[in-house]
Amino acid sequence: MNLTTGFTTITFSDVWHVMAPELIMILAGFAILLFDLFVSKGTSRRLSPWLGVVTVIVAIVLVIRNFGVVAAEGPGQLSNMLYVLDDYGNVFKLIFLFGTLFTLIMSIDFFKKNPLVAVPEYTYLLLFGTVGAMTMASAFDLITLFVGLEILSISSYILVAMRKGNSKATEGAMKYLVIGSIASAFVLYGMSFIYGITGQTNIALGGQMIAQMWMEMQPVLLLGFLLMLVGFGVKISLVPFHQWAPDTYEGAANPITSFLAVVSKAAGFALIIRTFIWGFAREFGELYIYLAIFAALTMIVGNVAALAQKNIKRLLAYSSVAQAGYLLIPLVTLGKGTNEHNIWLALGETVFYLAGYLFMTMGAFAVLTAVTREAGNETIDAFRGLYKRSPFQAVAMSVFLLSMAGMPITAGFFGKFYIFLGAINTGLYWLAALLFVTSAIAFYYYFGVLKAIFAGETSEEGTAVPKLGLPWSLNLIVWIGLIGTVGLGVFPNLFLDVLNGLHWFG
Amino acid sequence: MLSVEQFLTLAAILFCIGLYGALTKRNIIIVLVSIELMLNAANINLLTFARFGLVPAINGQVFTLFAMTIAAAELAVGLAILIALYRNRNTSDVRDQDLMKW
Amino acid sequence: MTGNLLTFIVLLPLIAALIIGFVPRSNQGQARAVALIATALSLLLSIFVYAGFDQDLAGMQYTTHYEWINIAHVYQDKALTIGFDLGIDGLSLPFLLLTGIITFLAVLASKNIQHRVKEYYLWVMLLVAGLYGCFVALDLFLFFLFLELTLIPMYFLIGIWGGDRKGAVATKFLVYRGIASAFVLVAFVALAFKAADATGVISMNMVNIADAFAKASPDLITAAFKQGIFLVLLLAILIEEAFFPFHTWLPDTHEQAPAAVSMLVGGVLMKIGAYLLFRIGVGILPDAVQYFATLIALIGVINIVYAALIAMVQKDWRRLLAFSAISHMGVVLLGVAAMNEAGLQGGIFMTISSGLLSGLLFFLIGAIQERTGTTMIGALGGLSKPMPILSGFLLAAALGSLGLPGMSGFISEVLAFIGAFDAFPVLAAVGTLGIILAAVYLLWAMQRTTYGPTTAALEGVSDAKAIEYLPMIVLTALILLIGIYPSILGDLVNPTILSYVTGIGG
Amino acid sequence: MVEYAWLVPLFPLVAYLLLFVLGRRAQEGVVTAIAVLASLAAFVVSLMILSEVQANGPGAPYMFHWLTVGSYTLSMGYEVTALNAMMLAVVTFVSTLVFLFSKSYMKGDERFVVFYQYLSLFVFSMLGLVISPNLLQVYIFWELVGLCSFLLVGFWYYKPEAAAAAKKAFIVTRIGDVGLFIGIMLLFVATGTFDYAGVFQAVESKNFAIDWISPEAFITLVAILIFIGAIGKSAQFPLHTWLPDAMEGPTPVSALIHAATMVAAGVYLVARAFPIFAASETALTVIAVIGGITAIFAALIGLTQNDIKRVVAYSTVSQLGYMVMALGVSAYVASVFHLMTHAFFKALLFLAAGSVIHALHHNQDIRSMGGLWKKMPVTGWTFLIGALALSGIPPFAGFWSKDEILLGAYASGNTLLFVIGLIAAFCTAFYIFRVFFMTFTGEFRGDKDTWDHAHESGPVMTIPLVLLAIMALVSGLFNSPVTDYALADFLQAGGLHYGAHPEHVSWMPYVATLVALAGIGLAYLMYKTKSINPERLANGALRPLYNLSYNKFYVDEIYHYAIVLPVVWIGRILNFIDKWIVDGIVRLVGQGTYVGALGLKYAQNGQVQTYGLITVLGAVVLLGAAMYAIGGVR
Repeated sequence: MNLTTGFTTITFSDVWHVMAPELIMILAGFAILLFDLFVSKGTSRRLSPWLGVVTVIVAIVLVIRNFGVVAAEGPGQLSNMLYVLDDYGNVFKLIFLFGTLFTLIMSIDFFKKNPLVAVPEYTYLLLFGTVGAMTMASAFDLITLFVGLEILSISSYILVAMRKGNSKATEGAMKYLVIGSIASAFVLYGMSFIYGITGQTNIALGGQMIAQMWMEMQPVLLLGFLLMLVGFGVKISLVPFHQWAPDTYEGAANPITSFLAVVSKAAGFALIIRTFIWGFAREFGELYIYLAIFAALTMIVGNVAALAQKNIKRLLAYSSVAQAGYLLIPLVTLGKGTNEHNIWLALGETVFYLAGYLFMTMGAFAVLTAVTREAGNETIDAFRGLYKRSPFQAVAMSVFLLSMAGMPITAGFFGKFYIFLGAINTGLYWLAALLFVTSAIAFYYYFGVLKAIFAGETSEEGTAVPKLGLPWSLNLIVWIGLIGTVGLGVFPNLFLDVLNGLHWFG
Repeated sequence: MLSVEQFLTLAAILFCIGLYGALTKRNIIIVLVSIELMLNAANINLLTFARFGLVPAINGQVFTLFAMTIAAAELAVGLAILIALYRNRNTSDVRDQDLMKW
Repeated sequence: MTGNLLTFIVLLPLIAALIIGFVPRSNQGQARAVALIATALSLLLSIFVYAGFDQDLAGMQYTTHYEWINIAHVYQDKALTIGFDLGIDGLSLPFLLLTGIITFLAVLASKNIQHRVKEYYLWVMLLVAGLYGCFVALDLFLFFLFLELTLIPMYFLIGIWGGDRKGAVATKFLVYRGIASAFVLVAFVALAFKAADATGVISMNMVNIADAFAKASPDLITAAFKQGIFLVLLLAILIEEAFFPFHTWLPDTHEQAPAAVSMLVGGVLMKIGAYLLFRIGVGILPDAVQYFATLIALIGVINIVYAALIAMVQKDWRRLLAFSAISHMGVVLLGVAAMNEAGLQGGIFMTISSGLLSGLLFFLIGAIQERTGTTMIGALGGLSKPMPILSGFLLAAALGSLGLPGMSGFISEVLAFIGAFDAFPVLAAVGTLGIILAAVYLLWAMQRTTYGPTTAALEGVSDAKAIEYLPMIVLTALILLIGIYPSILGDLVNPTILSYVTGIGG
Repeated sequence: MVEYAWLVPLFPLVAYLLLFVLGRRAQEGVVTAIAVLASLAAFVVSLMILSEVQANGPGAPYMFHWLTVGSYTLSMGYEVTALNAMMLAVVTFVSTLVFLFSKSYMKGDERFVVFYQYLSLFVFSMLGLVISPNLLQVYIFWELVGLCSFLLVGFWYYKPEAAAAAKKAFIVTRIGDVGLFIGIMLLFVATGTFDYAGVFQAVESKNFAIDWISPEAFITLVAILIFIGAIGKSAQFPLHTWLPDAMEGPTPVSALIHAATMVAAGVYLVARAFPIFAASETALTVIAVIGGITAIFAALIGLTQNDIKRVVAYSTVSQLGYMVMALGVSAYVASVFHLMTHAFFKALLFLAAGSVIHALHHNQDIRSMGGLWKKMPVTGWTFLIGALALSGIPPFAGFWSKDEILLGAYASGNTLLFVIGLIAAFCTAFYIFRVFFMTFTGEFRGDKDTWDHAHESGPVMTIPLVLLAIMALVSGLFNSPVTDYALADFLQAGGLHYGAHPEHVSWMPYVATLVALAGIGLAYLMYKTKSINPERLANGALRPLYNLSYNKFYVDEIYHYAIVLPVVWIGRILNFIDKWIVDGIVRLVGQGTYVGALGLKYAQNGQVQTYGLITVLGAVVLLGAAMYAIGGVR
């Protein structure tokens, strides 16, 4: 069959087969939109988050079902590989969906405290954004990739701005929008060159063409690759394309910040890995060095920039920048050989780390929400004496921070260790060492927060300190985060074995 | 007959103008328009390649359609945010938007 | 059952930490009691292990093995297995006992901590667990976990209960040692992977790795590889063990940390580096140690003389003791560099001896500080009159530290220097300068403190309390015991050393 | 009895432990009784051993396993040779008497029991040193006696001078000890053993497991290193400075440790390890020269000192120089003989001086004494006997032993050494009688109150004096024609055939006696009859020499400026470097990183267009670098 010119008929069952979770999410999104039109404002406010939660849970179930489908029938595809169904997509989708689920649950508390927020819009934008992310994980064509990227991005811009009347939120959204759109332009521009040389928008076919044309058209292909890298780099906040992140993270509402940090970033990685592995696999031995430099730069600058940071959200933003550096390493290792095992290993590392990152980031933002709200500011000082006020939150926050810092028996540590093993495996000793050396530098600021939590005195000893409560929704997220972080850290095999059983690609 | 290079050069110039505008103009609307310019430069590229590329194919034109739609959506959202911004801060100057820094 | 003894030894402090976590904050006595009981039980179990230890065997005893983590495809499509492997041999048993004794006594000596008592003991218990773990872990991964586990509590113990520069010093400790950890991990994983080249199985069990390295042909594991890895390891050891030029964290730490924590640092924590040197350096990479012997010996001699000269002009007892410890540990390097029976045995003796002496000296200085409010040598004087007992023990400790025969320091120096004179006569001769200088600075400081006229301010200070006799007597007795009957330690380590030395020859 | 030689050090050890347990509550009488009885018991056992050795010859060493080092075994044990047996007897005898003497001397001191603890510990260590069969064990006890010396010199810890002196004693001797340490380490590395027997065997066969040096040179090196240990312990030039300062300790300590026993340990060690030295001509020469220098050097300093104990201390240094010189000229027996006689008469002199000091309330300056003969006849008589013995006036002990040494020096053919010996003998006679005359004759020059209270010491103090005086009188006869040189035969029974009694030179006794008498005579003229005014001499033509002698040839000052200060300055400089450069780099990296962090923080200026610019710049640099890397756009 001629993939470029042939026409195929697509039935709904085919579509359902491949993209059931996405469809459910889209339909539910529109349903909430309509629902909002027909019911009273109060009901809509109350019910739409729950509708969202239910939708996401259903989508999760469907994704899990898709694992079975892939296992039984092999990977599926839609419309000349415009969209594929494989475990690579599934596993990323799970991360997105759980991220969205946790975001939604956290948002319930956020809605309560912020009556001005348009809850239904918020909810369906979140769902749409997630659909965009899911598209990025499953798309197999530059067009679908770009569409997915933009769905996520545009939804995110609005979500950041959703805190009505909050100047910081709109400013953050504006910054995100400007930089994000420029990045989109870079991506599109880069894609145009790739397309121009290969004549393909399909990644796999494009990859074949690239391999053929590489010798001849290297500068243009490289130009396309690098332009795309810059654009993607903005989305996953690689240094020096990261500067929007602290401002946007600070401006956005806490649930949205965690959504950006987790879902948006994970989606970016899904996209990058899919594109680069399929599109540039054969040339990766030459290209990986650029990624390696970005990884190193991101780890160093991300961690160093956080040192002087006193605002906890900005600090976490820098931390998440640094995490992007760590996460890039598995992809870099593929430059030293793209055999199947290496790819599987690299994907396993990325997904494991992202899973751990999901739990620790969500948990940290849940605690942060409660603490900063009570303190009325977002500086580290808000955490002073937290251990006295709420030992549970203090301990939970410590676990999350330690996990981010890469201290043992946490998911963050094992994730790093796993990435580290991959780097050593391919002989990238320097990058492996840098991974843990920059982590050691990061101790400085993570432990700075920890010290505030444990060492800080809010008041004279002996006087009663007001206890700090935790709304049930945040509490739930903290517990999930805690269990996930420690569980993945202590029994990584629970997840590793799952990852090892996957049929990543066709 | 116009050659590929000329189209590509035009696109590159447009891209650079857009970039320059996005990075220097004070008014957010102009910034948004400049970004549109960048996206359109990419669109020109896509179309050029769809017509004159090494392997001419229809995909490029399809891609352009999608890109245009997306650009429009982006601009719309951008304007919406601008309005919110203006309500909050009473200004549409990009350089005034530095509540968050350091 | 006996196999699990080591597990209990490590778990007890952790359980204690957990219990302390639930003790009401107001009840400080309970926290202390729990800590005391836990360390006492661990100590008893350690003694029990010692009693049941077969001193004629060179291999591991009391081994415990649980499968823990299995990471597939990690290296050349082979799976890495990480086990919860504990075990002990003649090399680690002295360290285990040292840990048991010092930790128990340090908890005992923490009586004067009046501030945030519960948290103090909680951190101490975590630290103790980490210290124990380092010496009984057979799996390198596990070892690394315990090594990292020591960082967190130390940060807080310095950062909350420390002196006037506690914040900066705690951070310095944390980041410095964190970076060392990164190198440790690089070396460990590289070792494990390389061993897998030889055996086909990736294991992080140090016994397996040592076997693989001993048996593998030189083509498979090249000398250059061993040397490279050893250099990485050496760098880590130099930091962990506070050797010039990476020593500067130690004086600061001793200066700022509370006395009991200084006991733990000087007595046990900084000995982990020496343990690494023996266990991994000599045990797995003897060729590399041999190759770099001159370098190691040179570093050793530089440390002996440099630290001694600096100790001579210190004004603060705690800094003086820190430099004194550095100088003493230089002897360890000298002994190890000799790579012969006497040198290695001397190195181990010196490590243990230095641990006991540091423990005793820091205890005494802590006791003096508690009474006089200062550790500045110039501010003290004539303490023999108001506190003859403490002064007597200080004299004994100083004498032991300067290598007086009949005490542990002497036999350590003799053995290490026998080894060193065999291999490096000239360097060893220079190293003996340390023996003279030790007398100079220790006697000077001791005399300034206890001799001379008693100043009016110090007239009324009280002598040792009943509870303080135990640490002083136990430590002094052990120092004397090793000095007078060194076989008690020598017979333990001899089989292991013989196996190492025959490994060098073969 | 020889196999029970371990009993000898055991008694004082038990005494030490008992006193330690008793603590400060113990009564002085009980304390003294324990210590004296233990020492006495040791003395009795020593005598029995001595007689047995004399009858049956020395016994074999008794060894037990101490520590296994890989494939080596380190042993500890004990051994009785003729030399050991003699030393045991001398040490226990002197210590018993000193213990007794101290009861009165230290009466009322609040740390009375501590004093006896330390003394007992010292005696234990000294005896352990004597019966050690190997060099490691010697070193162990060698350091322990050093420790006891440190503790006892600094016994009055609240006196800053005492503390300083104690520290100086320990550190200066430790410099020598390190030489010894290196020596025995090298010996072990080369021979695989610390045992005297094994080492001697290896030295004889010149069979060493060392390849970086020839066997001959190795023996010389090791011999000199061991001798450096002896230099420190026996206060030989240039490490002699600690001994005079050590007089800050209680006088019984000076008598026992810094005259009779410990300081002789250096001589004893060289004698004990003599086969090593005998194998190296160079080493012997070094020893002889050092001994000669010390003998004359200390004697010259002794001429002008005013502190009664210091004069006696310098005389000790000088006499030790004699012994060392004797060893250097292979006059082994003479050296050991002098060691023994010196132990008696020097202990006597110190105790007598102590008696004087005790009577004068711890005044030690001879310029404020005088005429004490009337008040303290027993002390006076015994001091006189000691002085005569020291001066070498027949038939006192010193005469016989010094005569032997001079004979040995003469026989060695080294005239310079012989002359030095004679000059030193003259000086010795002069300064000790200077002290005698200034202390016991003439008018009392101190304040009247002191004079009124001065009185003869009680029997606890005088009995030891008398017993020692008797020994100072008769001990010379042990190796004289009267006993047919019994000591020489005894010492050589163990198979050591060094320095057999040298051939007699008929004029030697006369010359020696004359020189000594001349010294006494000069002292008599200057300080008794005052026919020669010493002050005019000191302030006149001889002033520079006087100053030199009075200021101990400025050795302390030279050391202070040439060694102590430079080392301290090196320490300070290194400390500075450590703080500002080594740690400075660490902090610079840390703070540099933080500055970098601040830079990155302020680069975050809130302007979205700046962010965009940086992004674009990054992209441009990236593209540029990439294009450069692939060789430019074609």
